[in-house]
Amino acid sequence: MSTPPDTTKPLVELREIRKAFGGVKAVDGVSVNLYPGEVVALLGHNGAGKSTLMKMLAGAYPIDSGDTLIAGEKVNIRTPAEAQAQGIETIYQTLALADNLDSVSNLFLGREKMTRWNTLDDHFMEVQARKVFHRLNKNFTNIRVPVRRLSGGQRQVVAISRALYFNARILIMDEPCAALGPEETAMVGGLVKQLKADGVGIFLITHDMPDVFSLSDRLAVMKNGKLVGTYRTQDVTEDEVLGMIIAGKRPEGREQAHHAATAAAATA
Amino acid sequence: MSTPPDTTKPLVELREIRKAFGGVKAVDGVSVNLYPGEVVALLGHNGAGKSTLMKMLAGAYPIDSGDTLIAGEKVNIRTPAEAQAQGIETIYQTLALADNLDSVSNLFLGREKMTRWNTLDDHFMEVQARKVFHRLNKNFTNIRVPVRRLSGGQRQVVAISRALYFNARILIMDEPCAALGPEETAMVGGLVKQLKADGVGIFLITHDMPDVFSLSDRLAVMKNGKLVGTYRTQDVTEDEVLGMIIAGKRPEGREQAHHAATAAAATA
Amino acid sequence: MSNQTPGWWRRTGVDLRLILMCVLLVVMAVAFSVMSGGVFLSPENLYNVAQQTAVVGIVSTVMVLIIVARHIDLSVGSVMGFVGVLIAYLQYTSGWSWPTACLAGLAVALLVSIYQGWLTAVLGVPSFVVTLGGLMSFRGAAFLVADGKTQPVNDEFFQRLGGGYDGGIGTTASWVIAALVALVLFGRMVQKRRARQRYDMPTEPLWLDVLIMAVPVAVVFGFAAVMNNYQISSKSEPQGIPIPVLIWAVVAIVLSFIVHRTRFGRYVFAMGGNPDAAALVGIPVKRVTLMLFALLAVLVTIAAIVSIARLNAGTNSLGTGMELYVIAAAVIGGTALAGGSGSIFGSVLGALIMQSLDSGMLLLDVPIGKRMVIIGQVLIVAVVFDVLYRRKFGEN
Amino acid sequence: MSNQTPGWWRRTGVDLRLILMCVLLVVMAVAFSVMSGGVFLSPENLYNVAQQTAVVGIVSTVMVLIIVARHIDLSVGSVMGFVGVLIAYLQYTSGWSWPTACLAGLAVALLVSIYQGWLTAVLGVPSFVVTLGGLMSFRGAAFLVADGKTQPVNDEFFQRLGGGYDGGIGTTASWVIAALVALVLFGRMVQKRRARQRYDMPTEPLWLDVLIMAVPVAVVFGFAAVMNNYQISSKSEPQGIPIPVLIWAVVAIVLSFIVHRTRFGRYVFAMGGNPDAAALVGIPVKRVTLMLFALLAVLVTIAAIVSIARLNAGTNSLGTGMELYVIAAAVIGGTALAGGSGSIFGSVLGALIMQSLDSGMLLLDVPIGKRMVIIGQVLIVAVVFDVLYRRKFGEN
Amino acid sequence: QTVVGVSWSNFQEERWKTDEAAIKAQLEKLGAKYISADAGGSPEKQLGDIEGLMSKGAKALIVLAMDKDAILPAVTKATRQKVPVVAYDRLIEAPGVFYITFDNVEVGRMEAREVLKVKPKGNYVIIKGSPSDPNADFLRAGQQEVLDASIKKGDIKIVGDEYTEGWKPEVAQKNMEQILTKNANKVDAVVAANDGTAGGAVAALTAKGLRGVPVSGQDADFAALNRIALGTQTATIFKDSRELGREAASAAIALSQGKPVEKAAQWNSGPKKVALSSRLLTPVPVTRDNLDVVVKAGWIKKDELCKGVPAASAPAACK
Ligand SMILES: Nc1ncnc2c1ncn2[C@@H]1O[C@H](COP(=O)(O)OP(=O)(O)OP(=O)(O)O)[C@@H](O)[C@H]1O
Ligand SMILES: Nc1ncnc2c1ncn2[C@@H]1O[C@H](COP(=O)(O)OP(=O)(O)OP(=O)(O)O)[C@@H](O)[C@H]1O
Ligand SMILES: O[C@@H]1[C@@H](O)[C@H](O)OC[C@H]1O
Ligand SMILES: [Mg+2]
Ligand SMILES: [Mg+2]
Repeated sequence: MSTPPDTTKPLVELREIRKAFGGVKAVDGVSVNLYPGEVVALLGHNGAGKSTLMKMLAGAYPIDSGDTLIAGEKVNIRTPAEAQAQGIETIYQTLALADNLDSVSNLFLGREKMTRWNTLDDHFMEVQARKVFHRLNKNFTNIRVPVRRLSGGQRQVVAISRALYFNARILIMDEPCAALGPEETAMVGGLVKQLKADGVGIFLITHDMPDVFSLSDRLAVMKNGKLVGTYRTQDVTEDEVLGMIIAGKRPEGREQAHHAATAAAATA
Repeated sequence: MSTPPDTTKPLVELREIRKAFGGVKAVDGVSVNLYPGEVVALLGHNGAGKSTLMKMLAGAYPIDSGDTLIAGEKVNIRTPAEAQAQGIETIYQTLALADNLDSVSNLFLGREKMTRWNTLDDHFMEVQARKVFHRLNKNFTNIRVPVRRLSGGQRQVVAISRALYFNARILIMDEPCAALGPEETAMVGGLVKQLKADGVGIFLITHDMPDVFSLSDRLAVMKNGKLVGTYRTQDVTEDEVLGMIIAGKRPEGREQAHHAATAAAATA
Repeated sequence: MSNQTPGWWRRTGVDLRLILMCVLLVVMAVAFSVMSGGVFLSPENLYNVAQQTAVVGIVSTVMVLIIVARHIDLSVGSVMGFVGVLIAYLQYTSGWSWPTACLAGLAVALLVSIYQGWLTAVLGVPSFVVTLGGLMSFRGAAFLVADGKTQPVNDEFFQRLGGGYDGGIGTTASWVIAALVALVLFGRMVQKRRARQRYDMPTEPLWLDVLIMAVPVAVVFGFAAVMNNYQISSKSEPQGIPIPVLIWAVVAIVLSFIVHRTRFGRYVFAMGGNPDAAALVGIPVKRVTLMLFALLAVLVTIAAIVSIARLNAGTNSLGTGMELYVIAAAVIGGTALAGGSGSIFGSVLGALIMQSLDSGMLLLDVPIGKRMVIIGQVLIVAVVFDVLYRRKFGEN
Repeated sequence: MSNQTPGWWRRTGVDLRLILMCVLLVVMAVAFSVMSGGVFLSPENLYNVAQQTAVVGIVSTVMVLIIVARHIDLSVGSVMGFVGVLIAYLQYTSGWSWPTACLAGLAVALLVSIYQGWLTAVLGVPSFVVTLGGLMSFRGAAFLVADGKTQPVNDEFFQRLGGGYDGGIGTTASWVIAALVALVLFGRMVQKRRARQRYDMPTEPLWLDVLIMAVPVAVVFGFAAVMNNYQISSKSEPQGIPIPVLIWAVVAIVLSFIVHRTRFGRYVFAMGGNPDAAALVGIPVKRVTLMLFALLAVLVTIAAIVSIARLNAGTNSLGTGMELYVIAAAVIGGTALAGGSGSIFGSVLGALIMQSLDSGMLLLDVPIGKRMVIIGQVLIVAVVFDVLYRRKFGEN
Repeated sequence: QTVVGVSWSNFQEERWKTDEAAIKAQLEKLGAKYISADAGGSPEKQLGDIEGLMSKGAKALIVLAMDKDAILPAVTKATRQKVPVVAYDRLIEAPGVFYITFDNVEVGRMEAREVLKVKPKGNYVIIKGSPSDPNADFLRAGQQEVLDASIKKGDIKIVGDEYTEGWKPEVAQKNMEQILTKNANKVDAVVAANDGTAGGAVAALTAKGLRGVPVSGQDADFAALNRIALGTQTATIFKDSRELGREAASAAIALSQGKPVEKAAQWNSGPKKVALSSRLLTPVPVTRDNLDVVVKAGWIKKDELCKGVPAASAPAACK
């Protein structure tokens, strides 16, 4: 995190990605990329295919066709574990928590810290977890209770912490604030900005326009599984964005931006 | 619906309502009321107790203590069916759909139309359902498919239609737009306005400030199960509302409004 | 109610999976017939198989609903044994008339079932546990009734309910019933077309509706013909449809009606699909569950009656292990253990498939060990097929 | 792993429900003892009860994990029968040495289990169905191995594994083992306190930690003392701890260790809590499921060995109906059928409660019919208690 | 007071209730105490039962073994503790055991003999017992001994030979139906393993209107005796379990006091040729002609035996 990230080479390139469920073309030839230190907002109506596209990048669904490049190299991500190995962390729309386990276990789930006798190092994990959760919510102390008993917001904190703790290069956030109150939402906004500064690339799915405009560098709009277009956030207005989402209408006279905001600025 | 509603008498009065789960005081002495043709926004952080309060009104949870008055009469609502009998319809945060049944069955679930031989009148219900769904979404035609296979937005349409079809006097909407895209959200906004005009009283739970200010007449803020205050929406600013939600701080110099917007204006 | 059918099949309201199962049954029957030199498809054997299946079949129909509602009942075999011995005991040892004895049996079955239903619906103890306890307890109770002694059942009329020597309804009645079924199906078709037209909904082409109606009518007439062809050599008239099969058919039709045309049926499916939602929309979940268990009691009593009438005796081992066959029949018939989907007609097919397999292998002299191995694996294969089918046609 | 305990109990890591179950067990034992004139608590009877419980207990430990992972295995009884007869057959009829025969049995058990696990984990057929088929099939297979003939087992060393005449480990070894257990518990306590201090976490007061440690140590020493007090009249030395019980204890400890201290254990719980989430966070769900079924195979083989060693014979009826007792023990021990919660130690208590009840009633001459009725109802009562407990302490 | 422990295999067959009553009565008469356990058909459980009986202070054991091999550990344990064991009804081949029985192989022979008397030629069906009960095979072996010659001669053809899962009558019925169908109802005689399975076979025959086909069983179940009176079953083998019970109880007491058993004889024709002290009671085949045996023996009351038997066709015993 200390070396400044190379912001000129895309971190993720998704090329012509396709995915069908039975007859439904959920994702239909979408290409989009992401640079280090950049936030790309992924927008679209319900069922547009946003979650599906991201789940493919996260290894949760197999890709029907198309290529994934990470830091310029072609990769084949078949499982969530492989995605994590590539530095991709995901906050799922459904949170993906094991309800019967406590917050500490959930934080480390799938990546437990082991002692030298290859047993679970529960003490280490508890101490670490306290630190991480504290960052997002000072009042969150009952971390040894099954997450089933936590409030919606606390659960979301756990899910977000999962993605943060393991030093992601690439972060996928699928409506991370859907269940959050204004305070927590602001906290997440702050976090996104901090991660950006650390050079993490972020895909952010959201239905919230203020979030889009305050957090994202670029935005990509999907409709019925197809990509409508990708623009620099500062180049478009809210109405134009809504037009893309609802009608699939590209704003006139706006240039699409397939480069990171900064890169685009450099070439401009 | 044709006779103009009496907007001077409260439709719902909740008095000192309390509810605890184990040790957690989820709702702790909350009083709030609702007038015909009025939208009251119910706000608060995650876990503030909004859904719990409304679930008690809807008959989903028993009340620990406190009184419920509907149109001035004390009632004891013990089951969802009893709430429906009082003209209370609810759109639950979780939608509450039977995933394996189709949209038509879900629309009428619990209130099936029967033929004169006391069997299900499927044809009648199908025809009616088409009309209702059409009102919210013109493209929604596959109404004979299990709702499990519908997109999030379509599912929400079914849930909203359930509440509309049976001519509610009182409508509870628990984050009805959480999963909706901008187009669908706008549609729901339009509906709320129309129902208001028809004299329906609406409790609207939402985290979305623009919705609060564009749709509600009054707003009630909860924090940790307690009521912070109830104000006319036009009397407060967004920052003041956020202050109440986050810090539980009552805005200075603002008068609380326990009457409907119109009533308050009349007495002013 | 199980809307898993792709493409145009769905429009016609025909479940492709059930069609495929029918095909499987026919293929099996033909194969056994060839291997047994035609014996399998002889009227006599078909008569056997039909009535051997009836007891399991009767209980399976309601087990479908139990499973659809996300419950299970492991105690059906024990309860049937208990009630069966009781009814036989009241007739033989206490000298009651058979109708009174049956009513008493029904009352006891209702008590048992409502006790179990109450534990499940009201206290919220998982039905698996409740009925596992019941499986043990009521087997003990079956022993206690007559202290383990076999109770013969001698009333001749009662014995007919078991489908024995005088247990067929005769040729004329068989034809009449077949004709009635045809009439009802035809009436239903006409009524459905009219209703759709009245509401301006599209109707299927007439030929298709007629075809869909013609197949079951043909099957019913075929069945009646075959049963009317089976004559016990010492009797002057052929048997006709055996009474247990008739009872089973009536049960299946009534339950299908309940599923498709009544609130109760719809609520059972809704509860299975999403129990929380069912409660929130105002379905009286507890009451419906209790009613479901009461319905189960009625059918278990009917099965017990048929069973002891068939055996001419109530024995304390009656129904031992039956729960497995009943559940297997429901599951082979496409009922998902996760709840929310299943079909009565499927359970009929499932029961027939299992019994045909067993009876067919008996005809071929397959020894018991191998027979058990094969039946177990066929159950698995049937469900593998079901799982792959669902996956292919877009279920998660 | 089952964090249902209220108040300060939770802090100490002690599950109140299990404590209450221990109390239940003690109360039962005392009551039976009084009613039987002291026989129930005699060393001889305790020796018997302990070793009679071992077979069901061994399989129950792993059944807990199977149920926690949202599966079920109805075939354990049949598979145990199949493997048991096979091991006996290989020794008796084929003349293999007992270790080779056991290894062959294990290999077959693994094949069976992985076949069933594969159908469940990879094809996605519900385990209920897969193992229902297995219940039928492998009972048939058990018959086929030796054509239904009982296979005696004569090796004297092998027979000791069953806990018979020479099946105790003797007094010295019993004391040594008890001491070892005490040492390990003490070491664990010290290590835990150190670790918590190292990480600046609050530790419990020393007296509390010592108390929590002292109770199991006392139980172990007490058990050793009692077993060392039981002497078969024709022998010169007392029995000491019976080998099957020792095996069971080792199995329970290993499984507890797996649950609490390994990835595998945590993944099993995670999968049971939310299978989708488990897959999304990168847990290799299929692999873990297969490993779980392999573990089951190992324990079923051990149970089969103990069982035939105890019987000195493999019979094709071995293990008939055992699945019910195994599942019941797990469920009485607090394992929720909905998956995601359960405890190994609970299954130990559950198995002991059921067996004590059975043995106790036997001592009191309760006739079979009543005994079955009572056992079934006690199972239900135990779970009613569990349900009410969970409801009271804030589970939905 | 001597305590005698009795271990039952299972109570599913109705005869064991009678056996139990007899043992109990005799023990009472001799001033001893009766304690018992029932293994519910499981050899595993029976081991535990016997252990339980010993810890309850049994000074002698009467064991109805579920499985003659699987019972050995318990028997060894008992004999080592100097607790005498009486093998009740079913053989337990271990040194020191006292064997009292109606020989199961002999019962099988009788079942076959009675049918053979009535139908010396023709198509025979054998309905065997439970595949997991070793007695099923002993019975079958006895039957084979008797029928073998006729089979070799070609007089008899076995056209069906099925096990009956769990001795369940309804399974026997289904199996019989299929055998009948397979053979186009050309079945001339049925040898069934016991009265329960015979009941199933009779129900199947009746349903096909096949009256007069000889059927034999064993145990003298009340239901079966009634069938014999009615004419639907040919024979049952009456093993007067009251006598067996009485004798077993006396033997147990004698042994526990170290006295010899009356009328004991040496016997060593078990499969392992172990020499045992034994008492073999003679089973009595019961047919329509000697039904009065069971009434005279006080086994069944006349009105129970003759329930529903029309006077016209009543056998002598019902007149
Ligand atoms: N597992 C699945 N099986 C079948 N169809 C699916 C599955 N997952 C998604 N779909 C379908 O794929 C399409 C895209 O769904 P997706 O969840 O990607 O939408 P989304 O853009 O994330 O919508 P939302 O804003 O509601 O989250 C929808 O039509 C949906 O019904
Ligand atoms: N069934 C329940 N059992 C136990 N505790 C519950 C239950 N339902 C809610 N709670 C607790 O009650 C409190 C209020 O919950 P509620 O769902 O009413 O909050 P909310 O205001 O609707 O929050 P959100 O904005 O996240 O929907 C929370 O602390 C929650 O954990
Ligand atoms: O008497 C029979 C007995 O010998 C056998 O073992 O079990 C069944 C009984 O009918
Ligand atoms: Mg999505
Ligand atoms: Mg809420």
